[in-house]
Amino acid sequence: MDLNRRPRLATAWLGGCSGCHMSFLDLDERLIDLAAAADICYSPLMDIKEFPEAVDIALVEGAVANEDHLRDLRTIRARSKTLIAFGDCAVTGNVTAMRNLFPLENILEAAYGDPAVVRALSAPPDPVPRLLGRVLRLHDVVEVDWYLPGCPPSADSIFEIITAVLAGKKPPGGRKFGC
Amino acid sequence: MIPASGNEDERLKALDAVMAGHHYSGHALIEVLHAAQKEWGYLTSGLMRHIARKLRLPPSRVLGVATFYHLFRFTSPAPHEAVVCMGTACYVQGAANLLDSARRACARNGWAVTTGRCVGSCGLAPVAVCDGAAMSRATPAALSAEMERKYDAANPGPRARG
Amino acid sequence: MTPQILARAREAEQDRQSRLRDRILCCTVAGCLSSGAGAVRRSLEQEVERQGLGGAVEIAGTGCMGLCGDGPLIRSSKRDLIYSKVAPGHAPAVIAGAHPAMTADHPFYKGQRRLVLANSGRADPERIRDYIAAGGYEALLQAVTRMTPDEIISVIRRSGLRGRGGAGYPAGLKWELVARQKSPVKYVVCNADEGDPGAFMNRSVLEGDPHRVLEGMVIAGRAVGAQQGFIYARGESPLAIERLQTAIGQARNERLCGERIFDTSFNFRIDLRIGAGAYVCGEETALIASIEGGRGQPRPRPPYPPESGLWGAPTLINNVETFANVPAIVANGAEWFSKIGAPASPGTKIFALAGRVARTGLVEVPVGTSLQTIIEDIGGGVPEGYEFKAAQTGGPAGGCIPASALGVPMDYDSLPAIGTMMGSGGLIVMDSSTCMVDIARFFMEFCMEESCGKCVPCRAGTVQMHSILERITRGEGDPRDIARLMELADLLQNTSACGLGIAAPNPVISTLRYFREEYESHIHARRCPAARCRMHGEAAA
Amino acid sequence: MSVHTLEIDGRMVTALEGETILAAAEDAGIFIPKLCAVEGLSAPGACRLCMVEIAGQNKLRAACLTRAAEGMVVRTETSALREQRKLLVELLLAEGNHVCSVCVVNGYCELQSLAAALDVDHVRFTPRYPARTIDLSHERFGLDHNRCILCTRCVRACDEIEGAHTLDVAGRGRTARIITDLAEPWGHSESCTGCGKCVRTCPTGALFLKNKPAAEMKKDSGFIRQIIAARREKIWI
Repeated sequence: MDLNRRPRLATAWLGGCSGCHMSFLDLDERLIDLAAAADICYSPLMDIKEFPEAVDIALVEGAVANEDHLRDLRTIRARSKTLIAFGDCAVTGNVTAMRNLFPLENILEAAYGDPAVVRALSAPPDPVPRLLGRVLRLHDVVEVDWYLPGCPPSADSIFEIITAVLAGKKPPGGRKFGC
Repeated sequence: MIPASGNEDERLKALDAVMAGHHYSGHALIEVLHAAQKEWGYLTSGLMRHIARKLRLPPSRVLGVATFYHLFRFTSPAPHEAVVCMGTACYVQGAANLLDSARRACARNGWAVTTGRCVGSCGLAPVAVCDGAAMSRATPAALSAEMERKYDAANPGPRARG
Repeated sequence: MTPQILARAREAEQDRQSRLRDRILCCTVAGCLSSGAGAVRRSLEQEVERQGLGGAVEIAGTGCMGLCGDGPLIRSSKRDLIYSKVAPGHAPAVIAGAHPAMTADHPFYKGQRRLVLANSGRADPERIRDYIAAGGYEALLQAVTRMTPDEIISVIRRSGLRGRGGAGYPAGLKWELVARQKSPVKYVVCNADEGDPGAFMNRSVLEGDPHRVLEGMVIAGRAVGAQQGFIYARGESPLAIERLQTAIGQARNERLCGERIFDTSFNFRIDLRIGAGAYVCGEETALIASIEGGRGQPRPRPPYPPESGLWGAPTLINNVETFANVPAIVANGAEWFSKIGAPASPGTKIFALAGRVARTGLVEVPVGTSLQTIIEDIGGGVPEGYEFKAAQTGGPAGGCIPASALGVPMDYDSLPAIGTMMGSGGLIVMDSSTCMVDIARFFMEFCMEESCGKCVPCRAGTVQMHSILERITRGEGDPRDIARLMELADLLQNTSACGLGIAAPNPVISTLRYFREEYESHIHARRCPAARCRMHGEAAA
Repeated sequence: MSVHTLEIDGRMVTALEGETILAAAEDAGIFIPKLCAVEGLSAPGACRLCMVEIAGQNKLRAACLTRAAEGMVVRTETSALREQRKLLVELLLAEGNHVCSVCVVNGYCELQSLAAALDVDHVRFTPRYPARTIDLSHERFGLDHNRCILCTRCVRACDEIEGAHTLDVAGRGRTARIITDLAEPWGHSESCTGCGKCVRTCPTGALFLKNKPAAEMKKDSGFIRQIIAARREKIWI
């Protein structure tokens, strides 16, 4: 890590419920410590459109469910030194991937009940992203450096993994799937 | 395979004779299932319940055993059956293409296409068995033609070609 | 049956056959039957009748003469000639001896030594008299009336016979283990569940010479002190089952099995058990579970079957070819047998030679014959325009032998040293048109379908290995896939509960050892060197 | 009854004649991972998690099936064994449809806690997403095949303890599944006594009590030991 600048931390949100980010906010007063130790340069909680370059640590919540996620995840990977799969959806697919048990068309039909909508969604108009046939985990698409399971991961475990990676150490193990 | 003829009572009698021959021992379950399938062509829940009672076995055990083995079937057999041998020798000689074409052909005319493990004719690979008759050094075209021919022979009269 | 009656029956049948002008034997085994041997036999019978040769020329069935690829095969006993590719229209010429024929110095037969298949092509498997005329049941007579159980076991031990089922465990040791058990009830089981796809050795022996197997089993029963034998046959081989049923009935009628064999107090009953399609039942504890009427799931070992097998009783399990070797060993002695083949694995081995080779069929050679001799001299090499790539032995549990190892002697020790195994005798030749990754995928699919599902590494591990291999052959492989395959291979070998799971990774390990570049080409260049695999995005061939 | 002394992970441990390595280790407070073995039921040796190294033997042995012997030196925890166990757990997680966050036994699941104990924080293999069914026909119990790992504890408890043999395994390999009677809906079962032993001994959320909140879905196979003690040794409390 470049010692001349504060490490840059980003969090991103793909196909998930944002519960992991809520848990992130549960860091409460530790957020202040974190802001001191790292420059939180991008997050869905902030008003920045583009994922920045030269990120040191990226926490990515959610699974890869559509073409936007696919593109965004590849960008995040290219621009981040360390990528952490943040929470069960990112790590296992979790609830987001439960639709993999059924063909996509059946899911859409059940959701919208209108064949016209289902047809439209197979080649949706801009800016609606096309859904992938199958929901993917982050590591199905890109190289992932660390995994933080949990639905959501506890604030403690989030703090621990960030501080460990910032310190260049191996994060603690023994984390559970689920809650 | 067409189930043996005869009425229900006669079949049951034949099955009971097989069970009696094995002294109604649970050890004979597989033999008894073979005998039942020979009589009826496939195994129904009713048959398996009957066997379970007679051999004094839990029903779940009877179904557990029956479903463990490939040869037992639980639905009535299709009128025509083609088996493409998927033994190594046949595979190396192109059985996968044979299977593809048989599956396409079967979509057109009531055949059930299954795969077999090795019919003992590796020297004549690839082999397919149509309604019990083996075809050696089979080609996709020859197999589809044979399936059409057998279908037409069994279903005389005009029909729409698919 | 008494010793005198056996001798008289033998002489009478030999005499009868010698007085015939000719005895024409038609192959009645699966291979030739599928190329029309049934119709040929009927036309020969009609021709004999038409020419009024009823008492002079006899048409009979016989076992496999080997060259299945050139079937139907017919043999004239008097002329000692084999006719190949015979059609029904050839009947008059065959009877007249005017049909073109092969002789014993045909390259296919030259390198062979037919002990187990001695009667195949010479005797009718459906007639016990034929077997007796060929000296059958003489060994049993000796074993029952002139030898003690210890003496029989000593002969088998000294002969060096190794189990022909795959691993080559010394038969004598196994027999001794069972004989030593103090138990009033013991069993002898013949494992005829030949499930290896691409192997039909056992099936041909059962279809072509069933009495040889029965005789071997009864001798084993006498040696180990068992009164009951079971043959576990494949439900998929109806002809073998039919022949066995006929043979058992005949032997029982002649008091060669059943009660008071040769008028002694020795009883040995043989029953047939018919499998219902499960490769895993070739594993001996699974086979036991299946004979007992259960799901064919392997049981934990120890205890091993010689101590606790069928219904907890000591049980001797050997395969068809092992039992088929026994009568000749007992009749001719251990020394005679131990001089055939390789010193550490004497005798012969039957291979089902198939795949990309000119002459395909059943081949019996002295153990230790080189692979090259089998493929090139006996088999006539790979088809023109192609290049030998590998031979696969041992089926889904085995591995491949690359061109650089063509000189390997086919025996129980040399093959494991190069990463494969003898197996039950499947020998598939592959050439430049065969993709080795696809072959690995093919065998993994087989193991996945045949896994009993009890233990996790085999049930779930084969699924994952198969999915990785499938991905590679689709051209969607990941650079980490080879490492993942090896990691899973290691897991299956170390933790699977039975031989199926332990051996399932073998074809992958073996093809990775010799043909790693084919995997790499699929993964990195998205190209199948054999042009076999349909790569992602490529148009259908 | 004779007693053997053996060494497990460097500790001297005693075992009764006939006792398995697994039982001897557990008596001594040494935890060997397992999902199929339950004290009091026959051991199928199915999950292969309890494989251990025994000095002088070149093959690994399942601790649940191997009898402890005098002088045996056993290692239950080496890095190689740990890696194997992780792989086995990953295989199980990829095989079924295990979604902890929506599972009734979330927090009490043996597979979930074993994954955490072994540091399985992700699964490298491709999830299979098999199409499996849920049987809710029984008035009190549910059977969710998506979460079943085929440990067969339920089958053995039903047969060996309750004696009903309602449950068994049908099919084989990847299509193997738990059935009730002739694979009819559980609620129609003629042989089921409704005792619930299967549910209590199930290590995952495959068998569960209906209309119970997740927080009360705690399971415990200890009752089997209790029943055995009562039956064989007439010890009730």
